[in-house]
This record gives sequence, structure tokens and C-alpha cells, in this order.
Amino acid sequence: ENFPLIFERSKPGRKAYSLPVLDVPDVELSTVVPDGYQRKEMAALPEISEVDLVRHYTGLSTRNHGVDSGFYPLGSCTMKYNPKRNELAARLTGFSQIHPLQPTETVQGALTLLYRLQNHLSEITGMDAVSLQPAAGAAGEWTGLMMIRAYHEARGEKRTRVIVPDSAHGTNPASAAVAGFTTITIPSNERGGVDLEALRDALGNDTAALMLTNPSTLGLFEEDIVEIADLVHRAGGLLYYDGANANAILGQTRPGDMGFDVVHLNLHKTFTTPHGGGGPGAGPVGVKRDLIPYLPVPRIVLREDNLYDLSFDAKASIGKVKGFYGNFGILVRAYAYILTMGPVGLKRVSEDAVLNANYLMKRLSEAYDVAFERICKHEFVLSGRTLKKNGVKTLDVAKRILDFGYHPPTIYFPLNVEEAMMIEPTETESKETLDAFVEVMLQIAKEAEETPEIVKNAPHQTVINRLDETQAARAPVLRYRKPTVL
Amino acid sequence: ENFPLIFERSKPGRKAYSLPVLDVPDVELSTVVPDGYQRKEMAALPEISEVDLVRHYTGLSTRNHGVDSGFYPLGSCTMKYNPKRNELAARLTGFSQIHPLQPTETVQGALTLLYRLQNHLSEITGMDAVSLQPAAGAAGEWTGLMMIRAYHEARGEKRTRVIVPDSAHGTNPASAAVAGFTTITIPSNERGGVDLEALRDALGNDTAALMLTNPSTLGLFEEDIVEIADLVHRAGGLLYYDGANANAILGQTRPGDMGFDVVHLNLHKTFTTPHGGGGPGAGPVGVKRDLIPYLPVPRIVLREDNLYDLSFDAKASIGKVKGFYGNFGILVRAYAYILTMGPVGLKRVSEDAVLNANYLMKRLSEAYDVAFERICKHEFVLSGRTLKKNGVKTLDVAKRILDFGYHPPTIYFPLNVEEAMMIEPTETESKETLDAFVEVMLQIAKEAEETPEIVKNAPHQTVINRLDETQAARAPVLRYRKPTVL
Amino acid sequence: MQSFSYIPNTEQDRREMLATIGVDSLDALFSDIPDAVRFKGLLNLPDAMSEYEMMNELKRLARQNVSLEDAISFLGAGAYQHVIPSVVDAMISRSEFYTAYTPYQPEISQGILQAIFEYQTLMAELTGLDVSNASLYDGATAIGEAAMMACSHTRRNRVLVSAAVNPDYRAVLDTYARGQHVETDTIAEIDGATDHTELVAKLQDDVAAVVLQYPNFFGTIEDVRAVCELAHEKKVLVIVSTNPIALGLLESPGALGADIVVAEGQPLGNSLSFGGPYLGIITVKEALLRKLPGRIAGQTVDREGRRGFVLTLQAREQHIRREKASSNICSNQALNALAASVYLSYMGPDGLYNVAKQCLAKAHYARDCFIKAGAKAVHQAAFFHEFVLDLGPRSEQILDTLKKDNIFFGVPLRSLGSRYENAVLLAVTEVHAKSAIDEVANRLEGLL
Amino acid sequence: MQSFSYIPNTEQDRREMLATIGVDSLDALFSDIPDAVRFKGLLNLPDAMSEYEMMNELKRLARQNVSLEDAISFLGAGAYQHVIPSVVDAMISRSEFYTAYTPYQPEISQGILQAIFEYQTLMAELTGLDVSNASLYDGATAIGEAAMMACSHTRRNRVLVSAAVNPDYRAVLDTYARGQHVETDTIAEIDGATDHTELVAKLQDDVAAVVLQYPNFFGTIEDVRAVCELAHEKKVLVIVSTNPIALGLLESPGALGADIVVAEGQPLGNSLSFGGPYLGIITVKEALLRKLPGRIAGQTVDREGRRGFVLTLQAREQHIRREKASSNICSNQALNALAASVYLSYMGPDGLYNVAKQCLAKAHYARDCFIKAGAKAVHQAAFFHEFVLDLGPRSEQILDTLKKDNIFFGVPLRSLGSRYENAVLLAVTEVHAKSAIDEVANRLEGLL
Repeated sequence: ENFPLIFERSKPGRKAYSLPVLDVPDVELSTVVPDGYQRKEMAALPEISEVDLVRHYTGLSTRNHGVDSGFYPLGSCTMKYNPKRNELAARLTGFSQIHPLQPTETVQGALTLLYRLQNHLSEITGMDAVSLQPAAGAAGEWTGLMMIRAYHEARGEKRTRVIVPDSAHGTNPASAAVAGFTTITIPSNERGGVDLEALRDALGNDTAALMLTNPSTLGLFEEDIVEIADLVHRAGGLLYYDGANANAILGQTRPGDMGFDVVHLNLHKTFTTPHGGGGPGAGPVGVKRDLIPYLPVPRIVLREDNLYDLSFDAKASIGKVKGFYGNFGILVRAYAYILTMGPVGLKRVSEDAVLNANYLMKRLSEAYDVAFERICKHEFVLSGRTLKKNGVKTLDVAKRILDFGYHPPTIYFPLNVEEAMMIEPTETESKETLDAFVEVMLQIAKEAEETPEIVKNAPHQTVINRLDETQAARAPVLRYRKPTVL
Repeated sequence: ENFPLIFERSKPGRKAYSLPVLDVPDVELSTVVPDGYQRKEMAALPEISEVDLVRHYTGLSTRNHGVDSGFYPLGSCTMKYNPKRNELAARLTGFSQIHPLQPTETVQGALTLLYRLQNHLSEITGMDAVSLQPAAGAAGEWTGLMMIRAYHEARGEKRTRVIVPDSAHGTNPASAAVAGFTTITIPSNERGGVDLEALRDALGNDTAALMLTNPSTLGLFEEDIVEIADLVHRAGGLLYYDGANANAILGQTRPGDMGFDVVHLNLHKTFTTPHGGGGPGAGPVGVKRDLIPYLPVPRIVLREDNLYDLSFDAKASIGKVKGFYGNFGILVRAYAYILTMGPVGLKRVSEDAVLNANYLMKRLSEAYDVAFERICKHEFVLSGRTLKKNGVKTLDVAKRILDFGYHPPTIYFPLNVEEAMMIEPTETESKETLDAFVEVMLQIAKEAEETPEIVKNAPHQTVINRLDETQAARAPVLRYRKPTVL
Repeated sequence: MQSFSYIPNTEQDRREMLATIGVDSLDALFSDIPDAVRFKGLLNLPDAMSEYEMMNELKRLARQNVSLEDAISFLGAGAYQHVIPSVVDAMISRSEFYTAYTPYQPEISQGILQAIFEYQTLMAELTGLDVSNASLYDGATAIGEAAMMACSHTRRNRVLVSAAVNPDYRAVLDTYARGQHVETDTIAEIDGATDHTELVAKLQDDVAAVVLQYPNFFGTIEDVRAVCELAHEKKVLVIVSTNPIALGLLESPGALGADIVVAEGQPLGNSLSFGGPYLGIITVKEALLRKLPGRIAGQTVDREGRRGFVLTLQAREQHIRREKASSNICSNQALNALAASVYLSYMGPDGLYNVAKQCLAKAHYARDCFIKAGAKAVHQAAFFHEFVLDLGPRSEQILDTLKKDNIFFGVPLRSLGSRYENAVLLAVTEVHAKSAIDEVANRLEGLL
Repeated sequence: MQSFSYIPNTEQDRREMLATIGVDSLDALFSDIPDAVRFKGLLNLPDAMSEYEMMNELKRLARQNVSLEDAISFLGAGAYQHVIPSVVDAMISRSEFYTAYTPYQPEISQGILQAIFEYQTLMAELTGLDVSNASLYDGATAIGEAAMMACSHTRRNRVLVSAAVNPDYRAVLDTYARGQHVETDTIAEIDGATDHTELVAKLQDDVAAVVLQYPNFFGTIEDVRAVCELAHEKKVLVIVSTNPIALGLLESPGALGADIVVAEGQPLGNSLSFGGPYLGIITVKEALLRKLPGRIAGQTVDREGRRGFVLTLQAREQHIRREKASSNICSNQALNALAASVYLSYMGPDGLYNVAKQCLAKAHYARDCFIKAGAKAVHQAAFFHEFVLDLGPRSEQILDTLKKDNIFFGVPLRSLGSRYENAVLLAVTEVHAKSAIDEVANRLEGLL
């Protein structure tokens, strides 16, 4: 039976809403709304009682898997536990019910928090200044690249190319494009790192930047990072650090110390803010001293009278990149997390994230091909190519995993590994959870060998089985329409 | 696979808790704790991380059916929607973080609320004064009966018997017993009401009170209530109103007007406070003027200086019936509900509760025996006796209902109806929900006829099927013990 | 027609339903109510408020209270301010828990049933006894239930109660006792502890139980072991009311010999909420199981052998026993019990020990500070996290002055008699920062 | 070893895991980081705080802000105070929603996928266009994305922007435009509405789109229909930034001819939160679907024919297009979109109309009151719930005086040039009681 759409629960005349009675003189619409501007047909919003609404969304929620439902080793997404205390913190009335345009004297607490968070993120990344504005990782990339562009332009240099490794997230080249750059993709070497020869070839006086995720999406630390930084800088380019994988390096090394000039962090990955089913996130961006003039406005500053303020005074700034000051509610959560962990805790995060990943990789290597045989960082990539002999694809393995109450790994990414499965356990998982997951993965490998149909027809335990994605794309149905009654 | 117990998720040395570091000089336990009073063996509490704890209880929650999960027509329990706004109200810091022994000047808001709630409940029940202290309906019954005892004793009368109809909740006779009375049970007449002859026979100069639920647990209004009240009063007894079914009469009639002397309400039924999986509830008790002196202490009073206060000054009071002043958090929710509904809304509640029940009764009468063929109030009783020819019991019907995502009705109660099913839809359900439930009930009746095994072996869709209750009682396992490792 | 968020039926629904029923008006559905007692017109209540207005009104009332977030409070006496981990409310706010009823249908109630089973285990572990029920109303009523149970079990009808038991608990016990024609008798306290000499004198054959508190109302760590020995010699049961936090560090009453342990469970993750809803804990020795009031969850198996949980031993309960019942409890404090389970699972043994240790250390530190500031100790006995100080004849004014700065120094004990005329009871827990204690000590010094 | 609530591994776990891996220390797992760039020592951050301390610290910071619960505020300008029904937070707090990632695995993500599908329907309905995506970051970036999309679709690279569009939105659009080498040009406003004469003059062949706001930054109900006619004659797309609350009452931009509608979705059940997270709404005509940035959910069936939902048309997205992408958006504001869906489902058509009507009526009432009190109207055009008043040369002091009583009268517009030197922009919604408006009018009268 189909789970009804909220529109299918609607009944004309039913009402849940509750509003104060209008206590000022009512207005005659025709006297205040220009002719032809009164809405003729009301939007077909559902008409539903409160309990039916609550049951609808509660029911939908139970048809969804979150971190609180079970292990979620989705590579590159850092699906950590989202602390409940941070949810409370963000909902404090003094944070949730303040208007962004209140006089700054009346929001000193909020500005203090933002100022301190900027400083903490600077310290964590080894950068000189941070802007908290970008709403997501991709927005951070774009902001960073716009600053790199401004930097080169200010120096009178015409640098139009951004270099990215083939293992990069799609957002890297896309962000380069929307920041007005063209992209050069360079291959990885046999150890999964940047191919230095290819890099040297790609570098030139049109090089604006190299974008690097380190550790990479293969979960591998770029061992040649010092040399790479040197090469890029000598070519006149800048280094951009994609912080998607920063969970692996907290307190172990810092992008700033590695030679990066610009960095973004995904607070919804490394700093435990919830993913929200696809957002909101936050992608603060940090820069070295030379790039400070280009940071977006407004900046959060401490005035000489010890009050915090918003500063719009930055002639070289790339301007505004988002409404107001960033996803404040997310920033509160990240600040709460940093206060909770402290320097010792954050270092422990990277230790256990890496420990868990290596442990899992080692144990899974019994039945799956490990893409690169070396110590990994917070994640690693398996290849499902060995299962193919019985026609079992990585997709099938992923679907079979669903039957055991886990979210599967990221699949078919990175692009440079055949039948890739990218697994990131995070430090918030216990050894028991990893062990139980290993048992399932070994069982699936065995099934792929012995009873491949079970895997190929998976999932069997979910509320719905495999969906026809081709039909979805070929004849898109992107909204509900009320059936016409004949 | 068994859902693990929290103890089975435990691992020595794992910690979730987070406490401030001790900032005063530590104490040497042996210097402050008497010899032999330091705990030798720590309680075997689980050792678990925060995410594992959250997954445990989140997982347990998904193995439970609440009102938010679906229709819950559990007769006599008034399983209404529990408004979300009331949850917020009770959690306001100014309510949730106040100590009961704070100086009364610092809790005037709380006392105001309690005072007004007392008055509102007096108005709703038609009584002269209300105490909010009892923690539950049964506690309210006991409190009321203790007052009745005190009343008779104060008048020098020795009245030891309480009369209850055979359809009464078990708490009625039990409360009478723990208040020191003996009980006389009288049968119902053929219309489901009090048998007046039997009542006359039972009444005497030892009659302390008649306890009546009106409408009764059969969902029937006691049509002879005026005469009954007269009979009891003339015999020198008092009338006790069990408010379990007050949802049917809000704004339609009042216990006080019917002649009742003492009444309790179940705020967790009629006033939408959540049942919490079995509690906490609240069972305020209202009395007529003559019984005011016996109300429990403290009472909430308005002083002449317009400040609210707690008064312990009541020589004839039955004393204290609970710690502090009642289940305050529950009282806040009920107050929020009354403000939300107002007099018009509360009347509408009883109208739609009764409308829904009669509609459902009418439609179900197509396939089930209705115990009493008359207009019902907020609930009604069906008998499953007609299904018995194929060996299908009411229990089986209830279990089969589980397969459709509903909570079944109350079964085998009241005791005076064979194979009883007691159905209370409440006013918070929509006609569509009732219609869908009817379809399921009709289908089950058909199954009982055509494919009885489906019903007898139900449920089929739940996380677990029928449990061995005999074994549970015969060899009780009431706690977990760590398996001994050999 | 005015609409209400919680009432779905539209005017058209109502018409259709009336037609199906076969009556022509809603009024007809109420025709069984005699006209003489029909309520005409509308109840005299405030008009319905929208959600926004209602919440504003309640926020206004809430702001008229001084919340402990804005105060320094050493109030205890049965309700204690503790750190409540955020996970507690997050878990009890899962609507499948809080919108459910008592788990009568086990197949769709395994969540709550298992949670109760786990709660029972935690309570048994903590108190050192065999069996727990699913909860009682609160610490005060739990003593009442325990005493009545003891009388029922021993077929005796006299209960001795230490004067060092919380006076509120004693008052509630008295009400219970009056109900069931049980007599209560008080055993005096000396230096804040139960007087064993008087106890021995009163331990007659008709005594069902001795009730004492550990740590007691004054904070004193009572010699439970000695009392148990004395009582058991006379086949008298011992009921110990305890503080579950203290049991992170103090020997369990079960290990000391108690037959029944009761407690106010509020300190286990339940908010103060002006006195309720709280949690009544009760655990008993196996021998008393069949007299234990309230719900009990038990483990069993389904038809396929899977582990599951049910409400069990219902023959004890009011809905079966009816007029033969010795307790009438039906609904209880399930959600508060769930909060306690989440709390204890979160703290673990180490965390609970740590909380208890901090309470103990901070209480001793605070007592020393306040005595240095000029307050006088009233008792010399060993104590856990509460203690009594004498502030001298200006006690009332001093408390009043401190109150004006939102310092709630303690609970005045003058109702306990002349000895306590100027005495206050203070509770100190892990929430009290040293700086706050020092600040209050300073203020006190200036006032004494 | 210090323990952390979120890190389960015990010391023993770590030892066992290292042994399995085959290394002898955690340090060995970081040996791939060149020693020269290893971070030695500890980061210079505050020491770890317990939950209680952290929450106290954040409560302290929160109290340093004047929340709108303690103020009367007519601030708007892109962020609006509305009644948020309690069900909204209750629903988005279901952890299966908020702790999930983008629904890559549809079989275990039907909850979010269906919610997105419903959201898309609601947005299409509200704006009167064919297709919605799953959300963008906010109202400001939505204009940027819309303009870039228009350029990509028309293969033109010039965008005309009304001066009556929120200046913040224009600033963000400028940044987007600079990134993609697009030129933006401003169309002046007259009496708070877009100057059609200047628009006509600038509607050249290289223009991809005209951007206007409806109701616009000053609250004016722009003549969208006329602009659409002018623009479409030149095959120029029209992008309308709207306020979703207004659409409960005003004609939908789609019906007026808009090609792309964007909006700040915050007013739909999202809290003010000092500016974010908010909700970027975008809907387009069918013809533009393949250029629409961001996630889109679509309906399909599973192998047994059951209805289900998936992310679809992914060929548009950055992870497929990579360097050929015209938008880089990946994560979005799914939870805010869910809040908007819950809000709209709760309000229904009647509720949304009612909110809009109250905003309109109260804004007109307030404007009249403030003008009677001595403020001067700046524009005469028809407006929805925002309007501009001139407070004269003492404007700054007046705002300052009111602020001291926690009255935030409006947003000063002096940055918009000399005409607005002493002007403030006010927004009035259903949260403003008549009594509050009257009180402020009184205060104002005394100051003017």
C-alpha cells in the first residue's frame, strides 16, 4: 500500500491552523491591492487536522534512516553522531529569536560567539582569518576561489586555470567553473596521490590554484604535500584546501602549516552539525594573511571599545556571498561542539576516526579488494570488482546492506576506482558496531559467491524495493497534481 | 534477532557521561562516610557511548505504537492527540526549573496557574473547590473517598460501605478498599444502567457513597441519574463521580449539577496530557462546599494582598496525599489545553467525541454485536460472541487489528459483557480515519468467517508475534542478569 | 464555525455522520441526559486562545517565577537540582513513547515494555534488592505503598517511622495508614539520626515495619545495618527510603538488610518542575514479590522463540483483585521511569559515582564555608549532601535578604519544633560551582 | 584517559584494533603525514567543557542578546517574525529526518524523498510555476542562481536588476555575476517601484533576465504583469523574488508571467536565528527544468509497482557535470524546506490567506498610526506588509531612544542614498498586537 501524500489526506474545509483574531480594523482588499493583484485561485495547500499532520510526518520519519537509526558509513560525508546538547543550544531563545538586523548592541552574545568561532577555526586550520558566511562546502569553495581570483587580479595577473586531481569531488571543478575558471584534471599516481609529473605539466603562469582534498577522497594523505605546495607556489599559484576530509587531521596537521592559502571546512561533517537530510550545512572559509582583504563582507570585528560589530568596510572584498552572516544556527552547534571537545578531544577525534577506518579496512580486506594498500586516514575505498564474476555489482552490495539496518557506503565514487565503495566509519562508532558491520559485509561477499541472486535482488527488508530510476528521469513526475474527477 | 538490552550493549570502561571537573577540595571517603557504608560493589549500570544510547532508545521507540503512530481507539483511555504546544509550555524554564520549596513570592506564576486551573476545573465539573494534588485517577478516587470518610466521621456517622456498579473500573473497589471501606457491587440493568432496585436494596445507613462513572464504561449515560442521586442522598450517602469518561460530557452536563458530591478528573484522558506509556497523569479532585474542609493540604489560595500562597491551615483536612502539590508539569499542559479550547471548544470536544463514537458504532454494527442498542456517548461496547462459532475470540480480533497499524480496542472489559470490545474513537480523529478502521474491522469479521486461521494466528506484521504470558507469570524473569561466563 | 486544531470533522463530515447514525442533530445524541441536568449555555472560562496567544500567556506566567537558572539555590528536602543530560529529554520526547498508553498490547509495545524491564533491572541493581515494579507516583506515596504492603504481608498493622524521615513523606504515610486502619508511631531522632534505644523499646509484636530514610531528611547517613538487625530479630520488616544518587557511593540498602527500598527518583534525570511529575521507586526482596503494587514487566518468548516482554503477575493488581486489592495504583510514572533509565544508562557506574562524590565533596565544602561565615552546625553526624545549619535569631531576615538576590539558601525547619526554630536544611550537588558557594558564604558572613 | 561522550572506543578497544591492523601505536597511523607539517602539541583552544558548563556558557551568550520575546520589533528587510506553529519543530526534530544525509539510497530514504516531493508541489502551487527544486541556500543566493541559470539558458550575459530589489540580494547577485562574467545593471525605482521607462530603455538584445521583487524591498506590490509583458517581447526572462507569505493573498508570480520565481522561505516556519539557516526557494517554467540547479525528487515505482520517490535528473548536477556545471550547489537546506512544508500543510489555504491578510491589515494600521504620530510616508504605492517612513533629521536619536526600551522600530535605509537619509523600513506581521502598535505610536509621538 502506498504511503499517502499529504495532499491525499486533505479534505476541504478542514483546518489545523490557529491564529490570533485580527485586532485591528480589517482592510477591504480592493482598496489596498492593485487591480488584478489579488490571488484568483488559492494555492492547493493541504487541509488537514493537527493529529493527521503529525501522523503524516511521523510516519514519513519512520521511513527514513538517520545516524540515530544506525551505522551510516557513507564515505566522504562524515556521518557522525549529532549531539543532542547542540540542538538545545541552537534553540535557546536568545539565539533562535534574534533578528539579523537588530542593533549590534543588542546581539553582542551572538557576535561574541561568531568572533570566537572564527578564531577557533583559524587555529584549527592554521589560517589567519576565517569567514563564517558560506552556507555549505560548495559555497565555501566558490567563496575561496572568488578570493583567489580577486587576489590574482589585484596583482595584475591573469590566471584562469584551476587544477584538480581526478579523485576530487564534483563540486571542485563545478565551483571553479562558477568562479570563472577553467579546470585541468590531473590523474592520481599508483599510490593514490597527486602525480607530481602531471602536476608539473599542468602548472603554468595561467595557474590560479590547485584544489586539493587532503586526505583525498581515497582516504589517503598526500605524502608529497610539502613538495606540491612548493611547486604550486613557485608557479605563482595558490593552494586551496577542500576540508571535506578534515576529520582525519584535527590536531594532527593543519592546512595552513601544509602550505594551503585558502581552506573551507564542512561544519556538518567535521563539527557534528546535523546533515538535515541534505542541509543546512555551513562551509566557513579560512585564508592566509595575504588574502584577508578579499574576505566577504560583513566581517565580525572587535572594536576598540570592546564591543563586537559587523564591518562592511573592505574595499577589496569579493562582496557578499550570502544573505546576512551565514547559517548562524549551524554555527552555534559547531561552536558548542568545539567547546565540548577542547584541544584534547579534537585530537582524539582524528585518532579514533583513523583508527576505526584502518581497523575496518583491515578486516574487510579479507573479502574485498582494497583500492590502495597503505595506511588510510578516516576513510578508505574498496573495489567490488572481484564480485563481478557472478554478476554482483557494487550497487547490489549496497542494496543488500540495507537489509541489515545499515546505510551503505558511498558507491561509484571516487571515479578513478572501479566499482568503488567508499567507507567512512567516523570516530563516533564503537568497535562492536564495526565488528557487526564486518560480519554483514563478509556474509554478503559469501552470498555473492554462493547465492548471488539474494544480493542482486536486494533489498528484501525495506518498505520499498529497487525503484525505477530510468522512468523517473525519462518521464519526470516532479509534483503532485490532484486527479481530475470525471 | 532479539533487540539487545541496554546491558547487552555495555562494555567495561566506555563512558558517555560528562560532568564538570570537581572544583572544591576532594574528600577522603573514609573520613566522611561511616565504616561499612561505602558501596562495595557498584551497581551494574550499562557502560555505553552517547550514540549507542541514542540508538538504543530510538530503536526501542520505533518498536512502540503511540497516538502519533496511528489510531488508538482504546476504550476508556481517551487516547486523544497530545498537543505539541503543551509539551513546549511545560518545558518553559520558568516552569520546569523551579523548586517546590522556593519562597512563594518567587513562584507566583506557578501558583497563579494552579489557582486558575482549580477554578476552571471547578467550573467544568460544577463543583465548589478542587485540589490538584492526586497524581492519577486512582489517587483521585482514594483522595475523594478519604474525604467522604472524614465527612461522615465528622458527623459522627459510621458508614463503611461503598456501592459500585458491576461495570466499574477495578480501581473503584480497590480505592474503596484502601480508603478503608467495604464494597457492594450491584448489577446493571438491561439498558446498561444502574439497576434501581438493586441500588435501593444496597442502600442503608452504612452507605458511605455510591461511585459512578457516567457515562459508564459501557459508554452509556445514566438516564436515571437524578433519581439515583436522590436515593443516595436520602440514604445519607454521598455520590462519587469517576471522571474517566468526562470527555463525553464537557459543557453538556456537569457532575455537580447531576448531584455528585465528589469528582475526580483524569487530565491525561479528557485534557490531552500525554499518557507517557503508563504515566504520569493527574487526577484532580473536586468537591461540593460541605466537603471543602477535608481537602488535602496544601491548598492554593489567594491572599488578601493579592499574592498567591500555599495554605496548610485546615484542621479537618485528610492531610497530605502526595509529595508537594501534584504533577505540576501535567497540570501546566492541561491548563494550556483549556486556554486553547475555551468554552466553545470544550463543548465541541464532547459533541465530536460522541458523534464519532455513534458513527463508528453504527457502522460496525453491520458485522459485530452491539452490547446495548441505544445512543452511546464517547465510547461503546461490542461483543465478539458471534465470531466464536469459528473459534475466533475477541483476543484474536484484537491481535489481527495490529496488522493494520492500529491499536486495538480495550478487550474483555467491562466484565459484564461477553467477549467485550470497548471502542473509544475520541474527537481528535477524522471521519476518514474512522472509515478506514471500519473497513479493517469488516474485513476481519469476514476473515473470521472465511479464513479464521488468519485471525487466530495474528498478528503477522509486528516485530514479534504472540507472547507466552503464562510462562512469563509462572517463572517470572523480571530483571536482566549478566550471564555467568564459565 | 470556529475551528480547532485538534478537531478534524468539518461541518460536512458532521452532517454525513449524523445521517449515517440516523439522527437529525447533534443534540439528539445527548437526549439521554435528563433535561434537568443538561448544562445550558457556555462554561464560564476564558475564550479560546490561538497557539501564539496561549504560549505568550504561559510564557508570561513562567517569567513570574524565578527559575533556578537565575538563582543560586541550596533547596533540597526531597527535590534536587542536578545536571540533566540533554539525551534524557531527547529520548523521552520520542512520541512513540510519550503518546502511548500502558502497554496492554505487547506486540506493538515492545519499546516501552523492554524499557520497563531495563528500568526494573537498574532499580534492583541500584538498591541491592531483587525485584522492582514499573514505578509508583513519587517518593512520598512510595513510603505509603511500602508500609501498607508490609502490613499486608506481615498481617500486622503498626508501623514505626523515624522522626528523621522527610516530614512530607510521614504526612503522606499517615494518610495512607488512616485509610487502611494502620497505626503509625514515631521514633525520635538524636543528633539528626534515628534513636535506636527508642526503636528497640517500640519494636513490639504488632509492628509490621520500621521506616527510615538513608541518607535521612537531615542528610545523615543512618546506621541502616543496625536497624535491620534489630528489626529482623522481631520479624519486623525494614523499609528504607533512599536517594538514588547517594547509591552511587553509599552501600545499597539491600546489602545492608532492607526488605523494601523506596526512593524519590526525581534526581535521576527528572526536572524539578515545582514538585512533579516525579518518580516513585520501589524494590523488594523476592519473598515480597506477590505483594508488590503496580505494574511489572517480565521476559518471555513469542511463538518463534524470540525474546519479548509483557506485563506480568497481574493477579496482584487492582483490575483483577478489585475490592480485595491492597493497592489501587493503575497508571504510574512510566515516562519519568524512562527518564531515569536514560539517565542511569548515560551516567554508567563511573558517572553515578562521580555525581555522588561531587555532591558529597561540595556539600562538605559548603558546610565548612558557611560555618566559617558564622552559621552553626546543628548535627555532628556523618552526612551525604544535605545538612542543617542554625542561623540564629535573625534567621528569617537573613533568608529574606538573600532571597532578594535570588539566593535560596535553604529550607527553614521551624515546623519541626523549637530545636529547629532558626535552622535551615541545605542541599549541595554537582551543579554548585565553588565560586557560587564562596559567593554565598561571603554574603552570609556580612549578614551574620 | 579523559573520556568524551561521542567517542566510544576504550583504551582496550584501541589496543585490540591496533593489533588487528598490525601497527604498534596510533602514531604509526599518522606516519604518512610528513614530519615537517605534523602539528605538535595541542591546539590553542579552550579546554573541553562538560555539557553543563558548555550549556551554561552558551546560555550566558544567548542572554547577552535581546530576543524578540523581550522586544517589539518591526524589523524585516528579508527576515520576518511570524507565528511558528509548535508542530514544525516537533516534526523536524524527528531524528530520522535531521540526522540523515541527502537521500542517496531511496529504499531507506522514502521519508525525506516524499517530503521533498511534497515540498516541490507546495512551492509550485504557491508560486504558480511548474517545477521546484529541493531548495537553495536562501533568498539572496537564489537570485544569484536564478540569474546565472537565465544566462545559461538564454546564452546572454546581462541581467537587469530593479533598484527596488533587496540591496543584500543585489550584492550577492553581483558576486555571482562577477564569478561567471555576467554583467548586472540597475533599473532605478520611482516612488518605491521599478521605473518601467528605464527598464524599457535597457531591455537590449544581450539581456538574459530582469530581476524584480514582489512585494519589493520597500514593500511595494510591483506591477509584475507589465514587466513580464515588456520583457517577454524581447525574449528576456523575468525572475521574480517574492515573499511566500504574501502569496497567500497576492496573485502568484507564475500567473503574472514570471519565468523563474525565487524567494526567501524563512517566513514559512523557520526561526529568525540571526539570519540563518534560511530557505532558498526556486521554481521555474517547465522549459527551464534542465537548467534548474540543485536536487530534484521525482516519483517512480518499485519492482512491485509501489509508488516511490528518488532523486532524479541528476545529469544537471555538479557531481555529474563537474567542470561543465553552471551551479555548484550540492547540499542545500532540506530541513528548512521540511519546516516550510510542515508550516504550509498546517496553515492550509485558509490559514495562509489569514496570515497574509493579517500582515496586510496590521501593516496598514501601523503605518496610519505612525503617520498620525508624526512620521512621514516616503512612498505612496500600494504595499503588502512593509513600508518606509521618514523620521526627520532626528531619526537616529529616535531609533536609539526606542531601542533602549527594546523597541526595534525599523531598518535604517541611509545606505540607499540621500532620499532615504532619515528613512526606516518597517515590517508588520500577525505577531504584532494592536496594543503593541499603539504603544509604539504613542512613544513615537512623544519623540517626534
